[in-house]
Amino acid sequence: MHDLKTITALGGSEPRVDTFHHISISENDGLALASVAARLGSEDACHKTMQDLLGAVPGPGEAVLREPESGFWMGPEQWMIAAPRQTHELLADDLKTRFGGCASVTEQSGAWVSFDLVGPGLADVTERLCAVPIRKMQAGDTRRTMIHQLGCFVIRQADPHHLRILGPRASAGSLHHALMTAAQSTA
Amino acid sequence: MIIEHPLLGPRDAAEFTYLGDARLIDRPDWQSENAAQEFFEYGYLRDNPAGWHQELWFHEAGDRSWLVVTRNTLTHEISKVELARDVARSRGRSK
Amino acid sequence: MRYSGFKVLKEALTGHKGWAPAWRDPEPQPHYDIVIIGGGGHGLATAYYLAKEFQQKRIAVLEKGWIGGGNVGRNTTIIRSNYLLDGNEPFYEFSLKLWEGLEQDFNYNAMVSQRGILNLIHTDAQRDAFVRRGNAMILNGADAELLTTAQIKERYPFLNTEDARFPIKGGLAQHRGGTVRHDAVAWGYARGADSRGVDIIQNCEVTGFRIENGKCLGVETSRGFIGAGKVGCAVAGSSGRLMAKAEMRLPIESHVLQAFVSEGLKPVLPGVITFGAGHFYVSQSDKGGLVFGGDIDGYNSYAQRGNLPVVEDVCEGGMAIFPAFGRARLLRMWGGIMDMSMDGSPIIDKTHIEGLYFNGGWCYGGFKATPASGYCFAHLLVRDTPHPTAAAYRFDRFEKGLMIDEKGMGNQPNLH
Amino acid sequence: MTQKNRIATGGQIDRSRTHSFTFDGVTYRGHPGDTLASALLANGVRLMGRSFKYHRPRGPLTAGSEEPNALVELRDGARQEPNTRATTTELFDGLFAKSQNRLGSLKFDLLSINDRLSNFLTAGFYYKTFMWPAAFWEKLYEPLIRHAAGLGSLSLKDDPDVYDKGFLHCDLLIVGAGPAGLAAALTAGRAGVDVILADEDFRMGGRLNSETFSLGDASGADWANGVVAELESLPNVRLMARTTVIGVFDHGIYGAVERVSDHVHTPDAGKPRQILWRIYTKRTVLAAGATERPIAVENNDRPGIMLASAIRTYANRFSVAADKRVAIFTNNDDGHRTAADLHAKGIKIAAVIDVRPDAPKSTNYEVIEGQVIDTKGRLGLTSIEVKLTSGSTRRLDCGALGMSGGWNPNVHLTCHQRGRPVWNEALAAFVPGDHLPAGMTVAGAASGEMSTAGALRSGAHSAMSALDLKGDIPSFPKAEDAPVNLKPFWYVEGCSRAWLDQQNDVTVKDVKLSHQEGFRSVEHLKRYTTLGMATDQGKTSNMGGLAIMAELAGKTIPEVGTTIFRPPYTPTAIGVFGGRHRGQDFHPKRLTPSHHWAKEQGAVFVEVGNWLRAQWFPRAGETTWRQSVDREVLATRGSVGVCDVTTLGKVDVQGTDAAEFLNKIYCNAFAKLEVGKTRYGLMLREDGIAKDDGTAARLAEDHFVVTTTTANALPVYRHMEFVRQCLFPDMDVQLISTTEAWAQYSVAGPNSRRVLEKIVDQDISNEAFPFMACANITVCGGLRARLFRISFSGELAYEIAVPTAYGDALIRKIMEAGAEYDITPYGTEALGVMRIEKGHAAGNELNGTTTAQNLGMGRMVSKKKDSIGSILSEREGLNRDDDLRQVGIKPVDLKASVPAGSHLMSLTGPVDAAHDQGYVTSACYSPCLGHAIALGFLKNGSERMGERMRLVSPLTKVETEVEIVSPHFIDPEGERLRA
Repeated sequence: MHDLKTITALGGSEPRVDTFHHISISENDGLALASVAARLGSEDACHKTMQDLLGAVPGPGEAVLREPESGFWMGPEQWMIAAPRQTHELLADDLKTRFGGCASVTEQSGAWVSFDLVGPGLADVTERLCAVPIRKMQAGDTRRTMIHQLGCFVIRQADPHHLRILGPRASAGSLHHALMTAAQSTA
Repeated sequence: MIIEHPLLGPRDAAEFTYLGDARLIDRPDWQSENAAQEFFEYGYLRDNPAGWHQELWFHEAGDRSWLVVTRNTLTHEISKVELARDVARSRGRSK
Repeated sequence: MRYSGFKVLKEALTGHKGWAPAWRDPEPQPHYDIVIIGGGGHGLATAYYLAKEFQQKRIAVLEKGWIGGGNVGRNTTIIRSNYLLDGNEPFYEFSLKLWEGLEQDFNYNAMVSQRGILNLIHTDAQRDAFVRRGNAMILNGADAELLTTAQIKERYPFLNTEDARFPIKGGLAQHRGGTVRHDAVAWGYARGADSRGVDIIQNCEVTGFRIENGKCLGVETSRGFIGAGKVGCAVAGSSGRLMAKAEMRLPIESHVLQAFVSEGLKPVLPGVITFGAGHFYVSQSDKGGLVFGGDIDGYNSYAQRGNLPVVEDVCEGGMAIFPAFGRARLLRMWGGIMDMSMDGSPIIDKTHIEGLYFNGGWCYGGFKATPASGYCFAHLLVRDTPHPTAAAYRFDRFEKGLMIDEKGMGNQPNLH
Repeated sequence: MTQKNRIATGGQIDRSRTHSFTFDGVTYRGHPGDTLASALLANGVRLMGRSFKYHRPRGPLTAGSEEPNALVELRDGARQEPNTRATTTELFDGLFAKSQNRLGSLKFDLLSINDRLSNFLTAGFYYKTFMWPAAFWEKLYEPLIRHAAGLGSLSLKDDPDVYDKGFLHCDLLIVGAGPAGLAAALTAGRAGVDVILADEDFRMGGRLNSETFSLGDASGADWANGVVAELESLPNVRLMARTTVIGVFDHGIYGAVERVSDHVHTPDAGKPRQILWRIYTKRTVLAAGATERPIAVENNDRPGIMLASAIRTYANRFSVAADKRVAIFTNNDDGHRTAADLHAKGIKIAAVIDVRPDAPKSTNYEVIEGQVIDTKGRLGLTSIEVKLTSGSTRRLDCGALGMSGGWNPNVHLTCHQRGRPVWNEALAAFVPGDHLPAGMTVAGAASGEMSTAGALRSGAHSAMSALDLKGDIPSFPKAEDAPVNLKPFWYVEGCSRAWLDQQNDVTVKDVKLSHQEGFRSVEHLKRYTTLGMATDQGKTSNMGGLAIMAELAGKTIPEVGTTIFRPPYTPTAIGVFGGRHRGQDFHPKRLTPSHHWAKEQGAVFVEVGNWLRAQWFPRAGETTWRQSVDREVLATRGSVGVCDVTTLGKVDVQGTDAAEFLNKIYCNAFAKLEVGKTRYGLMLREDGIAKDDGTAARLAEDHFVVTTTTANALPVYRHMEFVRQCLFPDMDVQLISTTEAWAQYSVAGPNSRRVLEKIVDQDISNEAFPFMACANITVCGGLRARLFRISFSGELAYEIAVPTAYGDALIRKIMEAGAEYDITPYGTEALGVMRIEKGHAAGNELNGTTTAQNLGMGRMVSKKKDSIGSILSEREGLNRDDDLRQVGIKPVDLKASVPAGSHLMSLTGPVDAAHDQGYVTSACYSPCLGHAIALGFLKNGSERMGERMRLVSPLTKVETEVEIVSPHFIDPEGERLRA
């Protein structure tokens, strides 16, 4: 077993949480991520494995919110699979085994920072951040969009007041700053 | 502008990066006798119509699809949006 | 009629009855020696120099709308000759020299104002590139000076140097650069050409070329056929549309460039300043408006209007370097059509059709080129050889691999 | 000060509270609900500004956003806002404003001398003079003109407020909350669709607030209040007061600015001053109302002369009498309405002067058939001169004159996509044409429906047709439904100094001169005279100018046409377009995985695109950056150094056709690269010019990791997707960017292997892991990692990568493992020095104009396969014998520098562009060689080794003799790499 310790995307040893009266912004450090792209000609096999894994194959703009693995559509024949890092540190390797030759799997755990926005002010905050139709989004609706010039995924969770945002990890600080100013603006 | 993504529905054009005329799909054969002339025309000459124009947009801040958008350059009206990969295949491109 | 302070004084005291029209409104003749299509800056300048410098007679300028209605009437009025490449710099320096004597030459105050242009530097690599450029300018007989951040701060004390995301590490200045009252350029050339016998025919749209046996005999227009010994096209922005009538495909796409002006403000900006790490440049007009712009929208368009993302992008750049502009108000935004060429440089050349000549592909830099473009196009039309400073602006440079690519962006017009 | 012109009762102001405010140093009082203009008028102040050119005294012409005259500098200090309309500025306690564009006081403006000189300062006078002597323009004439011009002043202090941007979605956007807009909102809101109702005013209701009509039993204002209350109760309706829809963009995108904090003294902490909303809507009802137009009369610009409707608004809504004696000059019935309203408020009507022979009569005041032909009053109106139809003239004393020339529908937003309005003869006005922006319908006065009942009907109809609703329109209370009764009348015969554009001082005389001089197109008129180019964009002036132009040209007004309305609808703070993107937040920052650690080491950071990279790591005692960099280079070459190279772009390329795909995107061959090996790749653009370079590591038969330069990570990825999707759609290849997924460090120097052996779990001896090897490995007892034996520095070197979250731990581990070899962290400067010493091309060389030939890599372009750029790279102009070649350059005098950007000339001969032979791309001091070195491009350079040349930089006053040498200054045979 190695002895290397991770730090969070914001650079702390513990995830950061900021709470306002209408919204809380929590850094979510616990996600293992890997992308899965179907090999040309093996789409059916890939879908079947995906179905087995998630219970459904997420279509465009969709996520399957399941535990422990969840997944969302990234692009044509391409998905992101997420799972708790504590139990799925080697998610990409596991998926490679599972999908075999029918998909290309790429580890993505390090590429993203994740924030959970929870609270009744969610729609107001989101409207100051990006062009997603937040008030119309249903559980599982997923959009890739721009927040403060950063390409992010936003995923409506089962709780109507809960949105998960995945953004580029190297810009975690800038993204967090944008979330905080939007929260202050709407407080 | 709004681009009606064939998979994702209406998306702000700000999420996309523009390349140019969709004839850029029709890359000439490198072994053609006239390859030099054909590549010159492919690379440099444009119809540049004042009216309907088929053009390539990349969904950079989205699903990373290249799209062929049929748009009117006089009014910006968009009549059709297709996945470029489908268009390329329909024009006989393969490997 | 000669304009002068004395004339203004005299007219003021006699009820302004003596002012004659600045140009005539002639009916088109059946045939001219030279027909210029396009009554914009370049077309009018060409006609002016044809008449004045090359002693040509029987010249017509055909304009589909009103003269000066193209990009000469909707640009951000900047003149400069701060180019890098051999194909460009001598031409733009020639143009700047023509600007310097223009008003006395055509007896019209176009407010040529050499208050300087400054390009900000933000990285070491950018400095290296600007030093190379500044040297190329000097080696071509132009002026250039490398300024320190302190020198810049002295001139622009409200420039954001303390809290800049991309620190300002100096700038390349050309003190002879500046601004010109754009409409007046069209009017001055028109008046000068008209007084030398050029027929300026407005509301006359060219609908086709009459081409027989590979030779252009004249143009079909909304006011009938007009025969011509030679036809020169100077309709940048609409080059693609026009030349399609001669069945030519060009190394050009038409794009929209937006520009902006603020409400009138008391003077704050001495010259033109360009932000090197964002898309923003600005000057202040004599009326007090901040005149600014940035990147093209980036998609093919003939619509003469743009969209919000670029408006925001430009203003973000403005706020990044001048946070004091936040409380100034944007008064008006507009769009012009740019002939974006495949290497970012223009074309002044014969076509493969005898008697048909082309001037276009000016990208967003046509205004400053107006005098030299007119002069060199006139030279080409009369002598059938390019003017030495415009010799590189050939059609066949793409086929031959002799691109003049200042920005190094390659054959993608929206990146130039 | 007393509010001497405040009417005793009525109005929509809160008399129970008082706001104190200051204008030009004098303190006044007003009430919540006032604007600055209404409060000043209430206090008897009507002189509020000076005109642009002649510095004529001016008061408000209007009571709205079309105001050309009453512009002030609002607030002070860094919050000073020039050119702020007093007529729309909501009064708040402590408001501070001063007048602008004056030399001296507002009452005694020294520049009003321009008015005396007006005969010389006609339209376009400056084009005809100031040309001699030529040098005087910049030095004398222009500075004088510039100082006299301009309106208000910026503080030139950084704007202290913040601005937000936001995004809204709706089914129906309604612009304007007057009767038509409210009716539309009620109809759509009750139908349950998502509605946004935006109005520029702080009080919804539009003209219902300004008029005395009743709707059924209620006053118009009370009815509006009731509707607003109902709309507020609907969850699907968003009411946005203080929100101006500024522009119509493509495909149903509207720009709107909400003034969140402009009506308070200072914004609350963290709250924005304004918000730029981007509204995405399916349908839009434009219910923007109409603007009354003045009539051109000699000296019609004095304070006290207003639009009749403005006087009405001040009286009804703000309970302010423009003066005790008011005259009205009208060509239509609406002017009489103003007179009746004022009379009812107890204001004396001096007379209603109507140009029509059939004007309605009144028992309450005199109605004169005739025309106002002149006015008097230095700083404000005192009397008017009236010419009766009979021919006689009369002088009438009055302190206010209301002008009513008819109404112009506010068609601006219908024209933002270049639609043209059409002429309506009955209204003598332009109304929206057929070419409306997609999804837009127009209702109420904006569409030419001038009556209240008509506005309600058309508002409801528009909403129903926009949403395709069936059934009856909601029933509305009975309202005024009078037809428009108007005789077109634009200017009084024989007038000369009669103002059309009050702000820019364009008079009837100027329009006539413009026509006389041939500036006859409406665009020429605008540009020559500046008519309509003021901050009101001609809202009250354009029609008058057009009408006069039409008459002079013998055309009808629609034949003359209109100029184009451009966004924004009203002038909009530049700050709000910038939003939060200023200062350090202009662009987001990208931090490397070792950033926190590097910061602890005291690294100096540099911007590389959005990345912040460690530039060097100063140590105690080092006083210049060169000392740090030299040390870092020598330490690396002497022992071992470590550098964060995460910023290089990384693209994961997988699939059975992955190798074939790389063959397409790189000019050199990749198909036969062994698994476990890395190769340098040069990528061309299709035009044959070098695009980018990097390495491709084959981790498995069907899996490569491609690297790009830091700057090109995004464009290269986009290009690869283009090649994959558009050119070779049936290749089995999948791409995904992994730039940020891996923390990657270069460990370089003769001791690098020894350091890594302590970390890496596998054998990395030269035999097991030779130069250019790559592998998936584990480190520190089991953490997955990648190892590449590649070198940018020219030393024995590795790049080692771990998942980003472990990057911080790994750098600490490497430092710990390297301690015994004095491992030295190095930054981008040392990296740059080492690559120049080694002769590696980088961004300065790959400048978008260089070919593989130029870079000395011409032979890499394979002719045996199809790759992007190979064909066009063969063009003659790119393959000349005297082409530029990359060379090394060193000074003959080893103490001299060889600065980048210098040009290369022969030792003898002229120094000019014609004799230019090349230039220096990258330069540095080489601590290993002990002198400056450089890379550059030289004509036919590869054949000129050993030649001496002159290096010149006239810009920086450098001239020095140099020798042309191989670009590989260090270890040209590459022995160290393979050690």
